[in-house]
Amino acid sequence: MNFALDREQLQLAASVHELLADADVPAAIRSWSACEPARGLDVLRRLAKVGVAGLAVPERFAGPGAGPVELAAVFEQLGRHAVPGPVVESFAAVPALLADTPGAERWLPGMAAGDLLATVALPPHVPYALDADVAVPFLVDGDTVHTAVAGAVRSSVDKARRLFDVAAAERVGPGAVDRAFELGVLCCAAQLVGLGVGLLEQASTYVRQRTQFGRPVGGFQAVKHHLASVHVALEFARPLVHGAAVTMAPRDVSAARVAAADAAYRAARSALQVHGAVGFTLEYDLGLSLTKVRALRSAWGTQSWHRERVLGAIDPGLSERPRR
Amino acid sequence: MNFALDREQLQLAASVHELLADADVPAAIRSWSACEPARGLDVLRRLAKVGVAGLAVPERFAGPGAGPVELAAVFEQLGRHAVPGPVVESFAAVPALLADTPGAERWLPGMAAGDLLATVALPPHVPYALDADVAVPFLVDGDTVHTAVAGAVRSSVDKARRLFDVAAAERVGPGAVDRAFELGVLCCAAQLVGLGVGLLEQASTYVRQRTQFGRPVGGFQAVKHHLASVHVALEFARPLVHGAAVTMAPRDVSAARVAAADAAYRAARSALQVHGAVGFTLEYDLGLSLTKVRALRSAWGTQSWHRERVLGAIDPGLSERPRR
Amino acid sequence: MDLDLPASVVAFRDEVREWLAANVPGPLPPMDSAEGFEPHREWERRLAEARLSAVTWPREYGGRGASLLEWVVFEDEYYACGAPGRVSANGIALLGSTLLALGTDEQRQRILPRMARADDIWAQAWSEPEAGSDLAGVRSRAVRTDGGWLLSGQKTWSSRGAFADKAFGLFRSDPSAHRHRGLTYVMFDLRAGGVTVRPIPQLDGTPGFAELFLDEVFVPDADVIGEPGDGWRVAMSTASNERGLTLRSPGRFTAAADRLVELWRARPDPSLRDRVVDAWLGAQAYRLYTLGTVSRLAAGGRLGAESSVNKIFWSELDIALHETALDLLGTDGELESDWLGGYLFSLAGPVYAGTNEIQRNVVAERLLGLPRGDR
Amino acid sequence: MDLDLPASVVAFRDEVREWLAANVPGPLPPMDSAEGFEPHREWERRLAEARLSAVTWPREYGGRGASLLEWVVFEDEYYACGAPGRVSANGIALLGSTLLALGTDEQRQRILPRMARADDIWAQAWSEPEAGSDLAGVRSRAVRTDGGWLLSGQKTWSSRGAFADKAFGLFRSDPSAHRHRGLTYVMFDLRAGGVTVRPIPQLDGTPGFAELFLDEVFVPDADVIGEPGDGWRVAMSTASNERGLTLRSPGRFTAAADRLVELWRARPDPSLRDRVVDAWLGAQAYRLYTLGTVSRLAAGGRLGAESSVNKIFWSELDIALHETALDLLGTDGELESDWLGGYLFSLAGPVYAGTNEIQRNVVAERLLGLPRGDR
Repeated sequence: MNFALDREQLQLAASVHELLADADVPAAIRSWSACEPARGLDVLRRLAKVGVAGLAVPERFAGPGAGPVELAAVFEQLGRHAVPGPVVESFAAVPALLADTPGAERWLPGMAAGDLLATVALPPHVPYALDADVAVPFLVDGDTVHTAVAGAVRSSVDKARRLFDVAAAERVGPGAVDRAFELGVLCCAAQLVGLGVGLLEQASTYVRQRTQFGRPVGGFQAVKHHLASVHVALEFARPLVHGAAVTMAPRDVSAARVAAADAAYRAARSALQVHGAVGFTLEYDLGLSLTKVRALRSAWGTQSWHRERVLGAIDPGLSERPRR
Repeated sequence: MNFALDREQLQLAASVHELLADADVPAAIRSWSACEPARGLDVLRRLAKVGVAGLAVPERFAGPGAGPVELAAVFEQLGRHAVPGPVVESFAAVPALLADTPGAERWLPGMAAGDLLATVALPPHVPYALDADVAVPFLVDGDTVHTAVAGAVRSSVDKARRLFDVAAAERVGPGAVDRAFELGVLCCAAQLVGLGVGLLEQASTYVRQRTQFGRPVGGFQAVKHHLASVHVALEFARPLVHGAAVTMAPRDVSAARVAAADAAYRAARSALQVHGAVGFTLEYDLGLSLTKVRALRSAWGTQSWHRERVLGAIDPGLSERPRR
Repeated sequence: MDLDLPASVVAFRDEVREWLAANVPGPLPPMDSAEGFEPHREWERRLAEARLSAVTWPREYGGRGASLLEWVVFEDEYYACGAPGRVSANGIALLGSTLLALGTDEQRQRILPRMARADDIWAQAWSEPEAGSDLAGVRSRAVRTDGGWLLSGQKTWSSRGAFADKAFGLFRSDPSAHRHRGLTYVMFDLRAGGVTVRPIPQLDGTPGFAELFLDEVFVPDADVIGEPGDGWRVAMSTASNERGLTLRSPGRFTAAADRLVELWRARPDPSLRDRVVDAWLGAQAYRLYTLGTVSRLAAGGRLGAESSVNKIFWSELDIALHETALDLLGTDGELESDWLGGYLFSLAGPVYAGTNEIQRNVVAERLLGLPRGDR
Repeated sequence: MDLDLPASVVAFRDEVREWLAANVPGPLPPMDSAEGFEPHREWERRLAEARLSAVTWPREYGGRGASLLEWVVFEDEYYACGAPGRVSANGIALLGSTLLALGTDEQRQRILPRMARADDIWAQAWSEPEAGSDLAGVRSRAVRTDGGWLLSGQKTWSSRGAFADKAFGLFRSDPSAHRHRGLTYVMFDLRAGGVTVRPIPQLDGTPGFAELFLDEVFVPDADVIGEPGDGWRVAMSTASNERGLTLRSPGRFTAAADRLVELWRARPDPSLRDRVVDAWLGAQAYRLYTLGTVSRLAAGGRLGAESSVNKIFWSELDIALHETALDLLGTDGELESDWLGGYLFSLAGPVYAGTNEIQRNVVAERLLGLPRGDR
């Protein structure tokens, strides 16, 4: 039993964080939202150089072959910086989906190299394909994977999420649909924890500097207690994400997503409240994460569906002790 | 349209409050909990002298014939002081139940005079008869009222609530069961608002006096904000209680009960938290109200049942405008 | 105690309902957008033609002297039929009630009829970069000059500021006076020389607010409300009384709550039932609370810190209503919709018009008697 | 990263499970009652005979040198089978870990084995009427005398104080020193001359706490832990490290969560589903968080303000678990039951062991770097 990220995993996460902290991700998000994805694609290419592209692409396709724990560690950092683009899809879900599908060599090596992005719709929980204009779109129907053609685009509360209707084009073959879905949910959960962490960091920084009534806002007890509660929620969501990465049991994956989305949502609400009016403006960066939290709360399945799945899978008297 | 208590109603409420403030109700509650109801019965007899006994007993039985608005005004004060005994039953539910039942003259005049208390079980929502050892117990079965014999007593979280199993004894006749139930729920809701008000008063007084870190506890922003939130919740629960008293529509009665129970529960939790350890002790009065809130939260129907009843009775597009 | 509408109010309500049914336009572009502002102004003019743009004002200023109860009923009808948002609301509710209470006859006659007809649409100019919640920290100056004042400084979070015609706010006319003292309540033209307007786009993409930069903007004495130096009292005189009541009408919330119940019936999710019910009964509570306030005011009562209680409640209710709707929408909750727009707008509630933190301090100190503390 | 138990831990777990299945008594009277205290002491003795009363202590003191992971597993098994509450818990968790860290060999050998066997049951004596959350406000005095100290003053909220044998707490030995300075950590006998114990009955009817009145109670130098005047450091040294971990084991909450799910299955109420799920996954989160802490401590890490994060979480989780159960019980929720008893106990969580308000200040200041402010 060793329930902590190892040195390599911590280093991977740290390198992703450092790269993104230097990459002016907010500018990339704004461009992405304005249908100018070049800056965002550049960020994703730079991630490829530290081995993060097509993260779950198996080694036999020249990919990093990362497991769920590495994915969770990396996606927390992607969320912390609100990185735009089909990262869940291209780094995790599609690589898992196609890993054993004949013909996957058309795409997976390119995804691993950072030359190609992929996206996917898995109805009913993932009805649209994210960013299908910059990624190869796939559509899952039952157990079968198809390439897809993108249709109308829909606007999300998160302007950087461009959601496309897709229709099947060419049949690819059978895919690992369940694995792809679970990894997608897990990475969505990890992203949400990261978004919450990023929002809490922004809020903490802001209230240390902003003064009202002649004092830093962060000295007011109500502000302190709000942000402390956010910290507690995030600290207890993360272990569920890591635990789900270890077991990959659907129950645990759903539990992680429920807790992560609620903690991130709490972070968003509190961060907005302590910022006041500036938090609502497009020019301030806070909104970039805020709106993504609201969007991801119902991406990859609703909270209600995931809670139902948790409850249905609890085996009282056994479940609470993993690996007995 | 005049949605405010009139002068007489305000005076009635004030006189009840003044009487109870002078009556050492906490001592009466403690005795009642120890199966020594004499002090509590004395409080109830003193209430009879200001016209509050058998409040809903019709005038033809020499009762005050109070309507739902008067009941709501009085029961808020009874709750504020956590008065023990079968007051909902004896002042409101049983008078309404028997108002048109042949033979009611056996009981109603005595109840109106303050000489007799009554109690009632209305299964399934009111499965036990409260304080059947000091009151004439009735049991409702369908639309029929029976006198009852009390069996085993059950212990409530509120030690002053002594809950008796009852069995039918003698058939009395048909009763106004729906009216009795709605009035019971309404009075329970008003009591809960009053309990919340009383808890908030105790908490506000305490934090003005208690010092920690060299300052009154009430100066800490977290404490202020907790208690302010309680005040808001109570201020918006009361209009629902008064509105339900005006319409007596089941939907509105349930809405009042839901909001009142949640507001009172919030008051109880916050009052306990700002008191700290002293709030948990039997010798401190706070617990007398705290435990009654928890008990009344599921008396006269659960929150869940009442919410379902509200939802089932909403008529969108019309309902929000009373008396259109 | 009763909830019965008098016959005259029923007649008024029926007239309003009928007029709205015949006149409400289809959806307009967003109010705070270049393409949406003028259509909203046009709509205000149509309301004004029917004397429905400021129903509580006296007839001479374009209103119809409606009672507060009639105002509640008007708002019920207005929002129940899905009529457009009110681009003149800030002016009518805030400046209008201040002028009615403390303006001169000349000011009322000159300003109110134009406001009622939306010939002038007014923006508020309260906040400054260093005076948000702490309004007494105002630094913008009003310097005495011949026949009037020269305004300089920076205002921010000016609602409607991007497209409005005129604005009102507090300026420091006595630089030696401390905080609440030495402030003057001034109206000024946003097209005047020395005014620069910088729109501030919001999360929904529209510039619901603006920054205003003022450089020696001349205003004549006639555009000062009350005495110079007495601006704080002027601003606060209406803040806690009628404004506490009229800032958000119950009709907004009961209409949204009814739509929420409809949405629930189309997409029932048992785990969201309690939130649907609580939002609905919150709207009912708000309506009844308002009717109670209307009754007390009609009997000669006054509002004080109760307006803080009100503000906390409606702002949290508004968020709860919209959050619940988005969750009911499930996977489509993130897509653009009226619910989503309303949600983003609702998030500003706890920050706007005095943050809820400030309001809770007021409730604790003024209604519960807790010590002022260090906040 | 893995959650696999090593074979040795599995073997330990199986031994514990088997022993408990064979030895756990039926329900005992309440721990804090005249009739329940001694049966609980007897149960502690049986645990001690199996070296299960203080599993993490070294064997020489009655433990079995178990790792923290084994402690987690022991607690899982203990609470899953519904074994009695631990009347020795305060002594073992608080005083025991302090003695292991900072006591002398003589103290450890004299005190720990008797504590493990429940020959002595210990009460804590931290709080005073004017020193609750503000522990540095201690006024009770330790006055130097020949070979020891004379204790005088009043302690309150002494857990187990009504029936326990001995107690430990802080006393002001240097009246001229300010707040945290000049305090001394002392153990004393509750049967000694000059000690008066006044039980404080709680809402559940049992005296879970007592007031202790001390009038020149003699304690020898041997019963001071650490240096005189250094009591604050002694008390705090274990407060944030192991104590933050071991104050509440995950097993308590996972066992309660499982019972909650069983209750849900017997009385499903769709509107309470989310609360059931959230309570269950909160218990899972607490378990995993604890395993993460155990892993970090095993790798040489230390705990700091994280113990405040932990305290806030478990205390709120405990209430949520029991509130949800009472609501599931419907009309019977008010009747006496294990759930109701657990609920009343849980309410003390946010107040006990440093209020959650204090803990949130700590989190904000030490983990988020916010200014100290005036609290």
